[in-house]
Amino acid sequence: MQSPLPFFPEQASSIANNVDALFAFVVLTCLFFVVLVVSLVTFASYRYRRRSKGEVGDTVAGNLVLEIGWTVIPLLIAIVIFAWGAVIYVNFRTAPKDTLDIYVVGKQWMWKLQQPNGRKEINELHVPVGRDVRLIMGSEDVVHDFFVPAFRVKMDVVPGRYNTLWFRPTRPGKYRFYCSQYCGTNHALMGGWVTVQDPAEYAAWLSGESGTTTDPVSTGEKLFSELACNTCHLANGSGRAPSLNSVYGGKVLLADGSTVTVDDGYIRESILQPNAKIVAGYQPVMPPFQGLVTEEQIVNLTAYIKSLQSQPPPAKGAGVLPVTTGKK
Amino acid sequence: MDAQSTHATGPGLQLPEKSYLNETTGIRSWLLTVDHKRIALLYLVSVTFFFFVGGFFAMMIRLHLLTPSGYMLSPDTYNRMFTMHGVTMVFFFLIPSIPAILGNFLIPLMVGAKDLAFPKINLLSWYIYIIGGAFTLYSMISGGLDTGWTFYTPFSTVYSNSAVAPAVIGVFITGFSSILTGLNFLVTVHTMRAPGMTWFRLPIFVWSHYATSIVMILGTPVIAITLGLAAMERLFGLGFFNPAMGGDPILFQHLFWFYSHPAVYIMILPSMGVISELIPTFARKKIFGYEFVAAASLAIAVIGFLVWAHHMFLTGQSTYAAIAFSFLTFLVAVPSAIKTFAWVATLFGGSISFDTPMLYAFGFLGLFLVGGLTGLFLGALGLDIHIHDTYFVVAHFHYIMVGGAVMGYLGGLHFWWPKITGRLYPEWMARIAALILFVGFNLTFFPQFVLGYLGMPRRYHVYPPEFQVYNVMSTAGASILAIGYLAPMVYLTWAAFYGKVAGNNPWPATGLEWTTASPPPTENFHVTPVVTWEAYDFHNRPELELDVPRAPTLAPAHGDD
Amino acid sequence: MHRTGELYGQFKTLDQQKETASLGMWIFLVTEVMFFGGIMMAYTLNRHVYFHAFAMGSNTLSLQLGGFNTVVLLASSFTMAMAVWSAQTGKKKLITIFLSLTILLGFVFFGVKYVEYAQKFHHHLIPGKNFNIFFCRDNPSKCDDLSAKDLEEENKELEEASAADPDLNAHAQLYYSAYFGMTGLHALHMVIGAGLLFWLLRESVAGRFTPQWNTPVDLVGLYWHFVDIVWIYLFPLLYLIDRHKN
Amino acid sequence: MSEQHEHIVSPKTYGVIIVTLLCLTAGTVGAAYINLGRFNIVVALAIATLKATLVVLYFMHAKYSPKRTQLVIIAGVFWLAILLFMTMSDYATRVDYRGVHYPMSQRIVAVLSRWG
Repeated sequence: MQSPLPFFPEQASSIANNVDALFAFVVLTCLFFVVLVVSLVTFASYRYRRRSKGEVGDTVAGNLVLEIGWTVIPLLIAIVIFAWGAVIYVNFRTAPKDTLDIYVVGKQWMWKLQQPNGRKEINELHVPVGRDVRLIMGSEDVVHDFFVPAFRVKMDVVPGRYNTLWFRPTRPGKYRFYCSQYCGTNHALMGGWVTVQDPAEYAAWLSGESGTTTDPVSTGEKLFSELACNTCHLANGSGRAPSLNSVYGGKVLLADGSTVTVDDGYIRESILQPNAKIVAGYQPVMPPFQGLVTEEQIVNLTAYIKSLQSQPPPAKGAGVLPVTTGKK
Repeated sequence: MDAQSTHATGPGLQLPEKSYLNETTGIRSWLLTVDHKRIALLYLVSVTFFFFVGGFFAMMIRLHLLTPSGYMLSPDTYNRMFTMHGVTMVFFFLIPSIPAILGNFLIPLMVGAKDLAFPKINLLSWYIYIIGGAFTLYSMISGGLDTGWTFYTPFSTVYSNSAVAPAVIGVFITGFSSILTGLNFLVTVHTMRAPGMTWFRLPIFVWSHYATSIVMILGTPVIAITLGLAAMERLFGLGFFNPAMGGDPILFQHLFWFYSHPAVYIMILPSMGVISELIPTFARKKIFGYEFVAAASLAIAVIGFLVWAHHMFLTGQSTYAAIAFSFLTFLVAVPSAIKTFAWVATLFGGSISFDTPMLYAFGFLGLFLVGGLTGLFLGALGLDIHIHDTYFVVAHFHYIMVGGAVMGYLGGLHFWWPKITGRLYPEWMARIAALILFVGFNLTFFPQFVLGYLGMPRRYHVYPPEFQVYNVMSTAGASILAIGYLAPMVYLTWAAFYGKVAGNNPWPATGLEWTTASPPPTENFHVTPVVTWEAYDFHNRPELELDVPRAPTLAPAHGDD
Repeated sequence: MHRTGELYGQFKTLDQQKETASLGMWIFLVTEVMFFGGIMMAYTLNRHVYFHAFAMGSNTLSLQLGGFNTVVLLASSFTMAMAVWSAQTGKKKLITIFLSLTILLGFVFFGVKYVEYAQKFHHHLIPGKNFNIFFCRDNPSKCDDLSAKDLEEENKELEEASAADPDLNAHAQLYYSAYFGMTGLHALHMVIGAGLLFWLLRESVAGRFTPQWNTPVDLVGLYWHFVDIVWIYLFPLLYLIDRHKN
Repeated sequence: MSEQHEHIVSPKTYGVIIVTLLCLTAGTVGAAYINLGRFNIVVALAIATLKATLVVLYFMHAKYSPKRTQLVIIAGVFWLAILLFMTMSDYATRVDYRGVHYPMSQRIVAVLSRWG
């Protein structure tokens, strides 16, 4: 597919043509000036080479017309390039209406992407051809940057705010995407593939099962981090939410003073309606996941939380009663 | 020194008995000197040291990138290499190189003063530089630095596991060295000029250092406080740049580039100044449009302060701000164009010789042209979307900073070496080295333009295999480049002791510095000079013994005066 | 460079030397402007974004102490200007007197600043792990230096501010970062200035300054006035963000 | 150079200036207690600038200094303005700048719970 000496990246988005056209224009402009200056210098070097030891140049010290000329002409050319570039940029920054919105989260050193129907991908992005796609991007840690050379688009992913990036893929295929803002050790590995598919193919892919059949515990573990549960439910109890180590089967103290046994039902309720029963010492900060997770995912998450029974309980963290002895 | 002077006696030329080099001796006389010429040499030694430290890191980077999967260094080591390469080269080589060495040595000579306005502050600036350098070196050996030379937050302040604090403090300290140098230059140019040395008789070298100093004194304090805040954030958890504490990483970028973009002009303006000396000297002709070239320097310094956010077009910056910053960026292109055309026009009607400094000047012209023009790509908003943070950027700024600034630096070093040491370097060796440099440079960095447009992001320790061909080319070029840099270091050092005695004005050139002895006496001029000639005037200077005039080829519109 | 009397070797005349020194000082002060400018920028942005937290933080400062310090610093600027005048007109005794007064006022400023800093320390308002804008509300007994009325008022403001900004504590911490950053940097400059003033005092007691040669007094004066100007801006920016009641 | 005579400002002038400065300080505190909405900050900065100008012109003798000293002062103020205004021009014109940062963990959850 690639020639041994590639010179131009593939064009696979609606903006790529525009960018390349401007690129060609600027290349030609620059070539013109390079050729001009190099030939002038070469000519002068030959024509005005020193012929005798005591020779001295002429007395010309300036020319106003020339000065004005090489002030105004470069200025005009610069304004043309500026204006052309600005038009492309404004178009690039202004997403059209009715886009396919995909959420993107960058973290050291992976991309987590989520389709509108909730289907998640890691370092992979599937998009339908011909559809306006908008990426809504946030970062969990440092500044990243989402860059698809074939689409000629890139945008920084900055912690603390959203940035958006839109494109319309024009050709089915697989294209690389990169992180192009330096983000630490494995910055260079933080990339993946954008797969552009026919709309029908995309729809099929979207509704299909993930295809990977793994056991519920590891699926749940993956979900636990993909849903960012792990950002609050830290294992050592220092997070904004209680540690889940050894909680299953035990009892926890609630904010209203009552206790509740941690079983499948309570876990399910806590995922879907977290504010119903708040563990003592914690704030009601968890968002309800009602409608956001499938039953299967709840099963997987519960399986994972069960598996944490074998983990040591945290030293600190409010609300966790001593593990009841009868549990064994 | 005296023992060696028997080695080298040019035809009838003798080194002056007493010069700034031998008036006092002993290590103390150097370390406590307030003579601007000796301080320049102190800077020369220390800056060269940092250049080779940075060069070593560069070699490691290029060798590592020979293969796509990068077997040589671990990712963390690679990240440290490019970071320390950048930090060393930018803060400890490029920024002090021409101003602190050539500027320090030459500005008092060129304006006809006995010294800079504040000699003790000048020495202080060198010590500050050394202390800052020591902190940064300490960071390199105690865990290294892996933040990129841009120190972007929150990576540098929260996430990096490397020795960020000492490096940041080192750069912070070094900033004050730069501020003091700039302050000294500004005041010297204002109040220390010799009788008859009017503003419009100053060499362009002085004008461009004046412009550089403006950038140094107005920009450097901002990076100092910014890095100070970043260090506080890393050490004590101050939160201005940390989003987890409500701070804003983009604010850091604004403050950082407010200095670091103009800092590019700290690197290139002095180099332009050197070229503006070399071309008239070796074309034996007044620089074309003196006032325009001088004004262009100031324009670059001022407009250069209004463009910094073009490094941030893709951070989510406001579209309006991006358009404004892009437009201002294109305005900077104009004074650069004025200068380039002025240099070319100076050649016409001249009497051109091809001594080594002139070869460097030609090299500068070519490389600066490419570097400057590729800036148009990056300044154009639409193109920046694609090439931002790719190897295109890397190639572009190396063309400016290495192709432009270092070519100017080496050209200047060759040009003034006879003045600094009193001795000539071996001409043919120097010409070959200049040629090697030019070829090696282009082979190293031109392929990176292509890589960048193909989409290879910068700061990657591994890369897709389709990019390998260009990376191999680049590494091959870098090996040639390394020879090109080692050679001058060797023969210039040799020439300082054993070269042919140069005499006061070997080229000959018109500046005031060439009217005194080589090497100059400690007080620069035995008698305060009185300037009666315009800059670069070869015609009314009988003592230069130039007597074969060339007939004018362009109609003199506001020519001879 | 050799020095003949008060004239350094690189200069030709005392006038040239004085002019050079004065220009150098002014340029240095401009770099100082930019130095403070960076942290001023951080302040500006965060005040723009977190106005409620900044107003809240500002209202925990003591306007009496801040206002008093402003007056002290202005007065010290006046005495400094008078010291320069005394030097220019050759009144050697007066130089010493006015320099001593300036130093004294500087130390009054430090004293007040110390009281302010110490209070913030006791109230857990130093940015860091223990920062807690609600400390006095939660532990009124440990804030007995605040009157019951003040405390009540502050609690009311805290309530309103946390309604407007759910993450008040973090953002108030940013205010305090700005407060300590700016006033700390200013105080550092004051310390350097005080050191310079002591040196001037020694020289003036030795009778070194004459109408012909008083450059050091002049230059330190410029520096001291600059530090005063910084405070002229810091006072409204830090103490007077949102003082009105309605 | 040598004909430039040092201008000596009289203690009387200094007296007038310090009294004015003290009055302005009282004024700025007073103004802060009046609700002027967005103009509180404008008034505060205007008074501070007036005070600073008086200090620069009289205490620091800028009124009697050579032109180039005045140029240096103006350059300093101008560059500070560049820093503040051009940086704020970005923030002030952002369409999507919400002005409230959430702690990161909350924000990520917010991202993930947007779709539904």
